[in-house]
Amino acid sequence: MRIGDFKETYAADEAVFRTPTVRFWLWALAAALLVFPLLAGEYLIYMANITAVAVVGAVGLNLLTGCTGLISLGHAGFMGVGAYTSAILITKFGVPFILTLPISGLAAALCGVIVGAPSLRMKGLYLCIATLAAQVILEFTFVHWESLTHGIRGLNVPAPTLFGLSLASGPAFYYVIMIVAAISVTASRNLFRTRVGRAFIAIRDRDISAQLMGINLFQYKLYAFALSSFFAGMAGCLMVNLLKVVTPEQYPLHLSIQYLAMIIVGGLGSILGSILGAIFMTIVPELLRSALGLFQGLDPQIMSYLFPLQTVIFGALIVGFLVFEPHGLAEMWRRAKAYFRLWPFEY
Amino acid sequence: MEDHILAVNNIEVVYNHVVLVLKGMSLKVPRGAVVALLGSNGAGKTTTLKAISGFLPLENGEITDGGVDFDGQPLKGLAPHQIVRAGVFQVLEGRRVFEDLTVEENLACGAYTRRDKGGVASDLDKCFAYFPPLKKRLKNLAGYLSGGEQQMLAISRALLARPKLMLLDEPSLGLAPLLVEEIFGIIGQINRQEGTTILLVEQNAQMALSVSSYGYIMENGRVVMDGPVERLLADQDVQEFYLGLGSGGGRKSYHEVKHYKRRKRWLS
Amino acid sequence: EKIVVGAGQPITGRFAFAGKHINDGLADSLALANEKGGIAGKKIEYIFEDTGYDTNRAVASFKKLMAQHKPVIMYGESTGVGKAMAPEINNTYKVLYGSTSFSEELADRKANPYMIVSGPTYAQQFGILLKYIAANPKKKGVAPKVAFFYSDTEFGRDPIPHAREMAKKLGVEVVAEEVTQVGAVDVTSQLLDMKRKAPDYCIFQGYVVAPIADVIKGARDYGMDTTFMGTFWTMDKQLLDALGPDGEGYMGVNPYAYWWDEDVPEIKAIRDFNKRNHPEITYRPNSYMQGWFTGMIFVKAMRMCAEKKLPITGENLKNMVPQIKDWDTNGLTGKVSIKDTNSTNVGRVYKADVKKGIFVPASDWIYLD
Amino acid sequence: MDILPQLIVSGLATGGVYALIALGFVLIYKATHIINFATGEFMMIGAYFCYTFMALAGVPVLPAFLLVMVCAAILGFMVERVILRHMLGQPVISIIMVTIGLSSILMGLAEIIWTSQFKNLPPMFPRAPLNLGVAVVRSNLAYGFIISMAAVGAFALIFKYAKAGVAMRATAGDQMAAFSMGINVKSMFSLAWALGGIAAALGGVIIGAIGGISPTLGAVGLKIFPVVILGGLDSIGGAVLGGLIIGVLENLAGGYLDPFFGGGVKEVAPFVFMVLVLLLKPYGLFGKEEIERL
Amino acid sequence: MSAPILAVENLTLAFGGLNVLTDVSFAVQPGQIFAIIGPNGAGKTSILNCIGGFYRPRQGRVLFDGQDISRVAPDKRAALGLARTFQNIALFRGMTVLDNIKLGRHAHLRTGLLPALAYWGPAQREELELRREVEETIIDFLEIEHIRNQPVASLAYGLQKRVELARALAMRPKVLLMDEPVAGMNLEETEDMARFILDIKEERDITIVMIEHDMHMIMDISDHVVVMNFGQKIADGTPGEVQHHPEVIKAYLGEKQQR
Ligand SMILES: Nc1ncnc2c1ncn2[C@@H]1O[C@H](COP(=O)(O)OP(=O)(O)OP(=O)(O)O)[C@@H](O)[C@H]1O
Ligand SMILES: Nc1ncnc2c1ncn2[C@@H]1O[C@H](COP(=O)(O)OP(=O)(O)OP(=O)(O)O)[C@@H](O)[C@H]1O
Ligand SMILES: [Mg+2]
Ligand SMILES: [Mg+2]
Repeated sequence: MRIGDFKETYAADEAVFRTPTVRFWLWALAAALLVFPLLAGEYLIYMANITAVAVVGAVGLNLLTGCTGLISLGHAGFMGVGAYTSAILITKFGVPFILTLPISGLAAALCGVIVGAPSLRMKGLYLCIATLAAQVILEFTFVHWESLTHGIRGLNVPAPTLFGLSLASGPAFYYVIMIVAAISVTASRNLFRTRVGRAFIAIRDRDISAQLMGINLFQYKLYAFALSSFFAGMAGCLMVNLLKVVTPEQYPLHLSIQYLAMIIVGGLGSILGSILGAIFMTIVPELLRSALGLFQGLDPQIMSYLFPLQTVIFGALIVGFLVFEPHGLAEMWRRAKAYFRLWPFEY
Repeated sequence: MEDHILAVNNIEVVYNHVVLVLKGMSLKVPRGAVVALLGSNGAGKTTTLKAISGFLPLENGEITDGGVDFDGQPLKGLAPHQIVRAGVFQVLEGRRVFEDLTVEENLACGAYTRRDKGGVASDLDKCFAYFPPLKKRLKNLAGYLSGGEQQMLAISRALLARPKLMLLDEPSLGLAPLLVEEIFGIIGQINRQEGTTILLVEQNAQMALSVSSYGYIMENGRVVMDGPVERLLADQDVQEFYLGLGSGGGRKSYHEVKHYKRRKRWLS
Repeated sequence: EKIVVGAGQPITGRFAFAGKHINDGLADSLALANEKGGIAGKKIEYIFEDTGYDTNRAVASFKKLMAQHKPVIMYGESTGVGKAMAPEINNTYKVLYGSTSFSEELADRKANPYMIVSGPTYAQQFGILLKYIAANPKKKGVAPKVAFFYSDTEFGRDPIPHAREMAKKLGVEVVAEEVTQVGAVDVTSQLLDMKRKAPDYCIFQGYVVAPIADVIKGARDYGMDTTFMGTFWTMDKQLLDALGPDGEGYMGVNPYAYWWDEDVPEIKAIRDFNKRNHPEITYRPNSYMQGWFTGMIFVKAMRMCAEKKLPITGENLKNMVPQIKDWDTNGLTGKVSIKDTNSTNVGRVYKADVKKGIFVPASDWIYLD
Repeated sequence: MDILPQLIVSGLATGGVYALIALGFVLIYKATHIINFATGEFMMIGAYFCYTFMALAGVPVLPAFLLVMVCAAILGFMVERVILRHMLGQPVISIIMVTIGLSSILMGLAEIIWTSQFKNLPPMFPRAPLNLGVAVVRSNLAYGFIISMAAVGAFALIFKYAKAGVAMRATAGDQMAAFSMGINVKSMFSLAWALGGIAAALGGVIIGAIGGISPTLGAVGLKIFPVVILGGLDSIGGAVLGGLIIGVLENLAGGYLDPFFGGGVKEVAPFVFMVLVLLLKPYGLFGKEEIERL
Repeated sequence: MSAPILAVENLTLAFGGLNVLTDVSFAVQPGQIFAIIGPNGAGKTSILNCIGGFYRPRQGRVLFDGQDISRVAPDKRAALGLARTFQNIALFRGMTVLDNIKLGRHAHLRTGLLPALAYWGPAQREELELRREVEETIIDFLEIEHIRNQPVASLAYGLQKRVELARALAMRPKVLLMDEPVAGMNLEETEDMARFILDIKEERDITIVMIEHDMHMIMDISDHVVVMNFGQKIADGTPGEVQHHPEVIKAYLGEKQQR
C-alpha cells in the first residue's frame, strides 16, 4: 500500500512511469512476453501475434480518432495499403521484409495525408463519411489495379527473413511483431508528453480556439492522419507477412469498424485503452467460439442455431460496455487500481 | 397566513451520489411577488432552481431529503415537462437558446405547451414590444444572435409559456448596463402586468434587490440570511460584500483592492 | 482409436447460407461411414468450429484444431483461407485439405498438393456450360454469343479469365461482361448494355439469389430472349422460388444430383440416412450435397490408404488423391477420375422445370479433358 | 434504342428508394443527433417482418404493410428505450459504436429467427412493367418509387406542420433547454426512432421485393451515406434530392464507365462524387453549417 | 505619443446582409489597459475575432507592432504575441490545468514530430524547462497550485476563468485580449481578477485590450475606452470622457449610471 509519493524534481513528476512499483510490473510484463513463445503452442502464439498487430493498428487509430477527434472509417484501407506495399516490394523487387516495414508505413501515411488534406474544411461526421469514401475507393483500387495487386486473387509472399534468418516459424515472427508493438506504444506515449500530443488533444477539444493558441490546424491534422496511417501501414505489413497472402477481401470496411470498436471499448484517447481494446476484440470472439465448442457433442443441426448467438452476444457486449462503462476498459482498469491502492482503507 | 405559491422545505441535494450541495435549503415565494436569491459562486443557487423544476435527475443529482410544494401540491415525482405544464418555467443559466433553430422557431418552442393560438399571438406582440430587436431577426438562426439578444429571446420564450411562476437564473449575465436596467424593468413590468410570480437568481445584487420585495442570501448550500429587501439593504455585510460599498458608504475603487483582503464567510 | 477430421466452417457471417448445410452434409457423410464400420475398424471423429467467414478467425481456428486434435484431414471456409494456410499446410501441417471453395488456384496440384476441390472448379463449370452452348447454338451455323454476368468478388471473378480462353477455343463469342456488387439493387444499366449486345446465353457467376432473379425478370421486361445460366451456387431451389414463372428456360451446371432425384442410389442413401437421423428434414439443398460429397472423397482416400496398408496420415492421403480413377460415386456425380488438377471435372447441365419447381437434367454428365 | 433516358428514369426510381431509407436515417439524426449505423439492419428486419406476415401468415399486401409499419415502429421504440436512452450525453463516436453493436445484434437475431437461408417475398405488385414511352420501368422499382415518395411526403408534412417537428429539432439541439420548454424529450426520442424505423423498414420491404432477403440485406445501408452527406445530414429535402442524384449517377456511371473499368464503378461512383461535392461544399448540398463562435 | 502596439484601421465586417462592423479604427498604446464597451451585439467580440484572425474583415487592416498582420494566419498571430481569453470559456476540457497552460506556450516551442516520438535530448529538456517556468511564473502568480493536476472540466467557474488567463499568459503575449473577464463573477472574484489584470500590466509590460460590461471595473482600471454601437465606433477617450458622452449614455450606460 502506498500513502502517497512526493516528487523532488519536475523531471520526476514528468516521468511516465512514476513509481518503482509500476516499473517493476513493467519489467515483469516484458519478461513474460519474452518467455511466452517458449511455453505456448502454435495456436497461442498466433493469437498473440494477431493481437499485437491489432495493438499497433489500434494505437494508430486512437491517435487520430481518440486523441485528435477525427473519426476515421478508412483505417482498414490504410492497413491494406501497407500490406500491398510490402507484398509488392517483396515479390516484385525482392526488398527484404524488414525494409518494407517502414516503407509500408510511409506509403500508408502518404495515403493518409491525401485523405486528411480536406480535413481543414470538413468537420465531424462529414469528415468521417469522407474517410468511409476513402475506404471504398481503396478497396476498389485493390481489386482493379490488377497489374500491381493481382486483383481479387491477391499476392502471396514468401516467408519473411531477417539478416538471412528465416522468420517463418510462429515464435520468430512473434518477436518481430512484439518489438514493433512495443515501439509503437512507447512512441505514442512519448508523443503525449510534448507539444505535439497536447496540440492533438487541443484540436479534439476545441479546434478553433486551438488555432488561436498558435496551433497550425492543417499541419497538425495532417500529422495525426500521417502518424495514424503510418501505424496502420506497419500493421498491414506485419499482417501480410504473418499470413503470407494479401487479398482485397482482407481489408474491408468491417475491419475499420472493428478497429473503431477496439479503441472505443478500450477507451478513447488512452494508449492503455488501445491495448486493452485490441486484446478484448481479438480474444473475446475467440473465447465465445471456444465456449460454443463445449457443445460440440450436440447435433450439428442444433449447433448451427447456436452459432448466430455469438454475433448477438458480441454486439450486446459492445452495447453493454458503452452503456455501462462509456469510458472503456482503461477507465475500469484505473478504478480497479485506485481501489487496490487504497485497500484496505477504501472509502 | 400569507399565500405562498412555492415552498422549498428543507431540501438536501446530492450530485453523483456523493457531493452534498444543498444542506437543508428552505425558501418561500409569495404569490405575485418577486423574490431574489443571492449568493456567491457555487453556493447552490442554480441547484435550488433545478430542484424546483425537476432537472436534477438529468445531471445525476437527486433530492435526498425534504420537498418542494407548488401551489399547495408536492412536485415530487413529476418529470420536468410535467412541471412546466403545471406552471413553473425556468429560464436557464447561460440563456440556452436553440442555436440551430431560428428565432421564430425558438419562440414557438416557448409556446409549446399552449393550445390557445390567439393568446399566443397577442403574447408574441407583447414580446416584440418589450424586445424590439427580436422582431428584426425572426428568420435568423438564434446561434448568431449576440449575447444580449439571446437573453431577450430566452425571456420571451418564458413569457410565451405564460407560467404562474418564472424562475430566472442570472438574467443579467453578460448584458450591457442599459440592457440590464431594461431587463430588470421588464421583469418588474411582467410581474406587475401579467401577475407572474418570479424567483430571481442574480450576481448583480443591486439590480436584483431593486425589483424584489424579499431576498434570500445563500452560502454553501443553505440560507444564511433572509428578509424584506429594505432590511437586507441596510445590513453592513450585505453592503460590503454584495453591493461593493466601502466603509464610508461610497463605492470603493478596484485600485484599492489589497492582495490579502478580508474574505467574508458567513458563519453558519 | 479414432481418425480425426477437423473443420472450420462459415456457419455465421456472409457465407452462412451455405456453410451450415455444407457442415451438415460433411458431418452426415462421415457419420454414415462410421455406421458402416468406419475405416479398417477405426471410427472417424468430426470436429468443427464456426469461423464466421473471417480469415483471421479461420486461421486461428485451424491452428487450434491442429494443436488440440491432430487431425489428418482439415476442411476450411474460403479461397482466402486456403491461400493463407497453403504454405503451412505444405511445409508444417501436411494434412489433406478440402474447402467450400471451387477456386482454380486451390486445385492446382503443383502449388497445393494437399488441397482438393470437391467438384469441378468454377472454371471447369464454365467449361462444361460453354461446351453445352457450343453444341447447342441458337441458330444453326452461327457462332453462339454469350455474356458473363458476375459479381465484383473473388468468387465472381475467379473463372472469368479461363472462361474467356475456353470460349475462344470452343468458337463461342463473348459479347458482354457485366459486373455488379453482390446485393446490387438496380441492374438497369447492366441490363441495357446486354440488351444492346443481345447475347444468346448469359452465365451468372458469384451470386446466390440477388440480383439474378431481378436480371432475368428485367430481361423479360425489356423483351430479351437470352437464355440464362448459372454455376453451382445459383442452381438451387431457392432461385426457382424467387423466379416463379419467370424461371422458364433457366439452366445451369451442377456437379451433383439433387435431393429429389430419388432414383439415384446415393441420393436414396442420403434420404435414408436423414430419415433415420433427422426425421424432421424434408429437403437438403445443393450445398449439403457438396458437403456430403466432400465426405465421400475423404472416406475414399482413407479407404485407399487402408487397402494399401498405409498408415492414415495427411501425407499418404494426399498421395491417394491423384490415384482416384473411374470412381463410381453411386450416381451422386458422374464417374470421377482425378486428372491434372485436384478437382473432379465432371458435371451436368440441368434446366428448370417451373411447374414442379425443380431442376431436371438437360444433358448427360459432361466430362472435360 | 437510346439508353440515356432509360438510365435516368430507372436511376430516379432507385433513387427514390434510397431517399426513403436515407430519410429513416435523417429523421433520427434530426431529433437525436445520432448517426444510426444500424439503418441497414432496420431495413433487413423490416423485410423479414413483411416476409413473416405475407409468406408465413398469408396476410394480404396492404394489411401486411400496415403490420410491418407497426412492428418497425415498435422495434425503433424499443431500441431507443432499452439502449440509446442510456447513451444521452455520450460522445458521438460512442453512440455510433452502439448502433454498430446494435446492427450486430439485429443480424444475429435475424439469423436465429429466420435462419441464414435466402427468402423471397411473395409477389406484391402487378408484374407488368410500366412503359413511359422513352423508358420502361420495371414494376418493382416503379411501385417502390411510388411508395417511397408517398412515405417521404407524409414524413415531410409531419415534420413541417406538426409542432413535433420543431420540438424534435429543439430536442436534438439542447435536451435540457427542450425540457425547460415543457417538451417531453423522451417521447420525442421515441417518436423519432419509431418514425425512423418505419421509413427504413418500408425501404427494406421494397428492396427485399426486388432482390430477395437474407440477413446480409443490410449491406445496402452503406449507400445511404453518400445520399445523406450530399443532401446534408439533417435535411429531409436534401435526403430526397440526394437519393435521386445518387440513383441517377450510379446508373450513368454503370452505363458509361463500367465497360472501361471492368465493372464495379457503379458502386464507387457515388462515393467519389460525394467526396468531390464535399471538397467544394463541406456541409453537403443542403446541410447547415455548424455554428462556430468564440 | 509613442507608436501604437496594436491598431485597427477601417475594419468592416459583414455576415450575409448583416453589417457587423463598419469602418472601425482605433489604436492601442503600449502599456495601456484599453477597454472596448458597447451594447450587446455591437460588434465588440467581432473586433477581437478580427484582430485574432478568426474572422476575415471585408475591409481594413490590423497592425501589430508596426506590422500589417491582416493576411497572417491566426496561429501565426498567436506566435507574434497576441493572446486571448474568451467570452464563453474555451478551455480544453479533456486536459488538466497544467496541460492547458503548457499548451499556451505551443508556438514558442520547437520539438518536431519525430523528436516528440522519441522524447529524447532537446525534446525532453524543452519540456522540463517549460514545466519549471510555468510553475514559477504563472501558476504561482495566479495562485492555482492546488488545482494544477485537476481536469479543467470539474473546476468552478471563477477558477476556469483564471486558468484561461494563465493559458494566455503562457503564450508570452505582448498584447492580451480579454473578452468579458469578470462576467458572471461575484464581487470577490471580480476584485481578484481586477488585481491580476493590474499586476499583469504593471509587472509584465503586457498591453491589455478588454471587453467588459462591468462599468465600475472599466472606470476604475482602464486607461482608454472605445465605445461601440451597431458596429460603429461612437466614442473614444479616457473613462471620464466617455462616461459623460451623451451618445454613450443613450446607447449604453443609461441615465442611472451617471451620478
Ligand atoms: N452536475 C453537477 N455535478 C456535480 N456537482 C455539481 C453539478 N452541478 C453543480 N455542482 C456543484 O454544486 C455546487 C453548487 O452549484 P450551483 O451551480 O448550484 O451554484 P450557483 O450558486 O448557481 O453558482 P454560480 O453563481 O456560479 O452559478 C458547486 O460546487 C458545483 O460544483
Ligand atoms: N459568425 C457570425 N455569423 C453571423 N452573424 C454573426 C456572427 N458573429 C457575430 N454575428 C453577429 O454580429 C453582431 C455582433 O456580434 P458580437 O458577438 O461581436 O457582439 P458583442 O458586441 O460581442 O456582444 P455581446 O456583448 O453580447 O457579447 C451580432 O448581431 C451577431 O449576431
Ligand atoms: Mg448558477
Ligand atoms: Mg461578445
